[in-house]
Amino acid sequence: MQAYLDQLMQGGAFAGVPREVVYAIGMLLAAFIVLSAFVAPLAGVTSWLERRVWARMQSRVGPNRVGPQGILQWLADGIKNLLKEDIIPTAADKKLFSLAPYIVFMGFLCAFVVIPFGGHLIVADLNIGILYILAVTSLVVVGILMAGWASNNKWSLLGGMRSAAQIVSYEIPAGVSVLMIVFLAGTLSMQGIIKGQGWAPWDWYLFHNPFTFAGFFLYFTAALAEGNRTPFDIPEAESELVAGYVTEYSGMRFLFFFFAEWGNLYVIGAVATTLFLGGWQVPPLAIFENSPMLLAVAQFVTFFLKAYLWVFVAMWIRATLPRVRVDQLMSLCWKYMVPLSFICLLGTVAFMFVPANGQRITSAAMFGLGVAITIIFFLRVGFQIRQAKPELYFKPHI
Amino acid sequence: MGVASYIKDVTDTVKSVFEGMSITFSHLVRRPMTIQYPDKIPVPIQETLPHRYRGILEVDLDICTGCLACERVCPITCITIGIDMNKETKQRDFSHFDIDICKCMYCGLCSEVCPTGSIRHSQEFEGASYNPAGLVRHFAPQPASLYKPKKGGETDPKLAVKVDIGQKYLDEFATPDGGAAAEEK
Amino acid sequence: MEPSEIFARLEKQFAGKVSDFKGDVQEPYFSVDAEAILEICRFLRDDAELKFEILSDQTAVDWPKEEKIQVVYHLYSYAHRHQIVLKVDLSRDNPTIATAEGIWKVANWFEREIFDLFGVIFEGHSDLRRIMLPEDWVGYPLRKDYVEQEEYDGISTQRAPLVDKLMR
Amino acid sequence: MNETAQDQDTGFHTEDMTISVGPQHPSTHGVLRFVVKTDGEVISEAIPDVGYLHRSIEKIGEKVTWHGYVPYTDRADYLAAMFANQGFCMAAEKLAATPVTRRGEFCRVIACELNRLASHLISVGTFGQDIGAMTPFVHALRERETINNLMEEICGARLTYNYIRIGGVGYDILPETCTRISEFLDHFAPIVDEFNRLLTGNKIFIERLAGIAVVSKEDALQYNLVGPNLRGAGVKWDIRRDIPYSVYPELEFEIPVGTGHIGTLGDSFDRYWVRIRELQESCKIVRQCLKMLPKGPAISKVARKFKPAVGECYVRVEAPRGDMGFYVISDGSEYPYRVRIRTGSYTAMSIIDKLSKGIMLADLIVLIGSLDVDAPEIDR
Repeated sequence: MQAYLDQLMQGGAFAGVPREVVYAIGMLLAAFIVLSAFVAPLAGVTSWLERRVWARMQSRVGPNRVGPQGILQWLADGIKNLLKEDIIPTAADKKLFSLAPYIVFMGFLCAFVVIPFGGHLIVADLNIGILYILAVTSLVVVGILMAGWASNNKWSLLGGMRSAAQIVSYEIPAGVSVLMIVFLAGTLSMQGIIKGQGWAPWDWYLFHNPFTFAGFFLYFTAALAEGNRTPFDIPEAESELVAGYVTEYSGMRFLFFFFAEWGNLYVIGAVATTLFLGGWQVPPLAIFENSPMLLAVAQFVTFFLKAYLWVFVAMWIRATLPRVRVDQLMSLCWKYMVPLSFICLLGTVAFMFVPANGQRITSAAMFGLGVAITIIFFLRVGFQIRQAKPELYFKPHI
Repeated sequence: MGVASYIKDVTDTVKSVFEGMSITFSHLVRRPMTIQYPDKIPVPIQETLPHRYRGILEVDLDICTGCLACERVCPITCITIGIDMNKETKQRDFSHFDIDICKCMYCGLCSEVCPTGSIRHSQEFEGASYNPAGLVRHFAPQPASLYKPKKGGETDPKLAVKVDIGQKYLDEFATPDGGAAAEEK
Repeated sequence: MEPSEIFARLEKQFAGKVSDFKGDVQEPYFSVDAEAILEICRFLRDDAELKFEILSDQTAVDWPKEEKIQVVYHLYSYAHRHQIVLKVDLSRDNPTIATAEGIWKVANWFEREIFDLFGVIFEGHSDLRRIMLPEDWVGYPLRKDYVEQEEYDGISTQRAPLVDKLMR
Repeated sequence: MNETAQDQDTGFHTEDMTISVGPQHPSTHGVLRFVVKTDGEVISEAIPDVGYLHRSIEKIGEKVTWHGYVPYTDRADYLAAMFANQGFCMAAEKLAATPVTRRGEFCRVIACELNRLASHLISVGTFGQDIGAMTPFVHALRERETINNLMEEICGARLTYNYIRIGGVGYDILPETCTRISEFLDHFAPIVDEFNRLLTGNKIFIERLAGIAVVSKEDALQYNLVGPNLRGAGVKWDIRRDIPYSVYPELEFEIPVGTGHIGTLGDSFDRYWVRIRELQESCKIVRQCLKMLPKGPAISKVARKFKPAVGECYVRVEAPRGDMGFYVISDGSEYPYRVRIRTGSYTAMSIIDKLSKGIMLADLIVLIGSLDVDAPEIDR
């Protein structure tokens, strides 16, 4: 980004304008483009897709009226929310109340800075990239706590408190799982981590050894908890806390929280992809060699699909699982996930001393295990369909 | 907490989540149960309702004998019938026959007692209105004469059709045997 | 145990406090003196041969002609599978009776409902508030001579009929 | 204000928080309200506040005719209207010594058990939803919807049936409806298994339910819990078997009782599990009835001006929420003198105050769901 601006300025553009101003305006412009062209549609489409997927899993149809298959539903919802009255309760702390959604939003948006969409498609490849992500996503908790407190509502307060406890606790298993990969890759940079892996599944850190395999699921679970997703959606648990910390919000401010939640899902998927699933790595085909443009597109598509797969999994989990209780959430974290993640960390460290040949065999074996689990899963799906006797599916009058 | 129960907890969780997720995934490829309402079905929704469906009440005043059985049996008193003596024809006329759909609880008692099947539940169910008064159905907007059943069947072809419809309704809906007794004969 | 035997047993134990046994009806019942209701209930529950551990239902009936409100106890025993009905007559002007809450805890809510809808005062009840109706409601609706108040909190309790009055 | 020893240790001053749960709260099915005093998430007291749905059904009973009251009983518990119909009609028949035709009895049992299926489905479904599992809820409601369709075919209404009348049933069950019912049962049995695999077997679900809000046998008797709540506490008591009515003695079915195989005897899971097994038992009963359905009229001759003899009676039926008692007094006139409906949810609601002490806010939702309290039935 900076390099591109430098190039422009050398070419004589923006004569007489201070360099810093150009940078600032350039960054703002870039941020605006990223926000409006990528993040907003992404979060929106995710919200639509979640409703569709959810509906199908519940034998329903889901929103299918606005646009083809209802894909523009999110636009309609957004406009509706924009036009709604913006209510700030009289007894609320007005400044904090208005500020909270933006802090939550910022927390998730800042993560996009270091997400490597492709070999060169990254806003800034910080050398502490993954640490930066862990840091800025924790900002969300400040916003949620602020929302819960400022609403001056008991439900909101309970939701905010739950959220604080939850996010802070689950930072630990998530962080330890990340550390595992950092040890293997020897770098904190996102691009560095991706370059440490290969395009083929057996070169991914996911299948590097049994501990990273388990570590991946630990990371994903912890990330779900940090993202306030079912089964860990206790801060907004609608059947207990009405709507948790968003109880008093309405209109656009309300939307911002959910914007952040759905956008966050993609961040979770992207980080998981970067750390465990080989990121944007594509097979070294001949057609990519002469065409950097094609390569960039292929890398972007690969990364996007891999990341979106985990967004889908998160939706799917939400459709399946009940919610845990707040004390169970804590015991799950401290009694199960923290010890297990440390075991995985130690195991990974120990594994680094295994000779290269042994590592390769393990990778192949783990890849085989992964494939086997997938096959078993689909066999089980077939079993479920047969078991429910679709030929007896009861037809209503229509 | 022993190690065994610790491991069992973990494996139980993983297993049950796996099982649950396979079920929800299998629903992705199954047919959804819901239908698009109100469009996207081949026939009007009213035609898909079962015959006994108790929708909004309708009255065929041409075959109403004015026996007031429905008015008396209505537990919620939503039916009011007025019968006046017409001075010119020396016959009794309906002055009004109103049903307050607001109050009606669709219990079906009135259509069961009707001797001719004149008051009956239609298949209609969409009764939204902007004010309660709009939900009062006036079945006798102008005075109308009472129907007198003739011995040996109805001779007027127009009325005969209506009498048949009423009788059919009585046979299929209002008779408690639902036609089973007739079947036995 | 047959209802008549139960009555005979009670008559022996509490002479003069139980009366009017009716055995030839659907659910045999007898009357109990209002003062003795607690000890009789406790005896019915604790006696090994009777063992009425269940208060199936407790309600009241208003009899304005006889100038009384009758509190009715339906007792059942899961152990012996027999049932009995107790009736206590109270005056309509000042219906007061001791609470059975200490014997069957479920009586707490049953009695609240009776208090709410009939105005029977249960002495010693831990939480005698209205349960169905608002706290500031006037009157006891299930009494036969109850007339609904015309408005409540400025809202009319009547709705103008949309169709003309009946002409029977 | 609740000062604990801990307060004095730390010097912090803490107060209990009072929260009003309901009447508009997502998981107080219908309109219940609890005034909850909590210390953080832990409830120190939850005081139930009912009456938001009071429709004075008992008073209406004194103003309408015997026939005309039947549709009102539908509204006493609109999730299980058939049982209120049956209870009142049985009481009226008992007072007037009206016989019920045999086909009518079988039609009643078929309709009632289908209604029990529908009611239990909504109970276990919303229970799942309260705990956060949305999919089982929709699956349960999907099946309930088909039952509603069947009910529509049987009697023309989906919720407030007015099907059971004094002397029998209002409409005969047609042969094609019988076929559809048995088709539905074939379809339904594997769905219950799938529901169990999806929700009941789930570890999170079990953890949420096991050992929560334990009702001991003594408490269950003291508070007169009935139906699945009583059976969940380990008391084998079912009106259909122990005070038989209708044609239940001729039918074969099990009475599921809580076992405490997960957690403690009488906990939320036991109550839930009893309901799930009752689903299967009800299927069995309907299948038997469809086989045994005799020919003949569905209703006996009953006078339009129904005037039972002077007297009173108390009739119990086993509704989905337990023993539903009808205490009906007749003074020989066209109108009942007094109708008292004693419902299972009312007593179940009264125990919540006791059970809620010391549990967490999220468990209160589990408690309400597992007792299956139903606002219309409480308030009547």
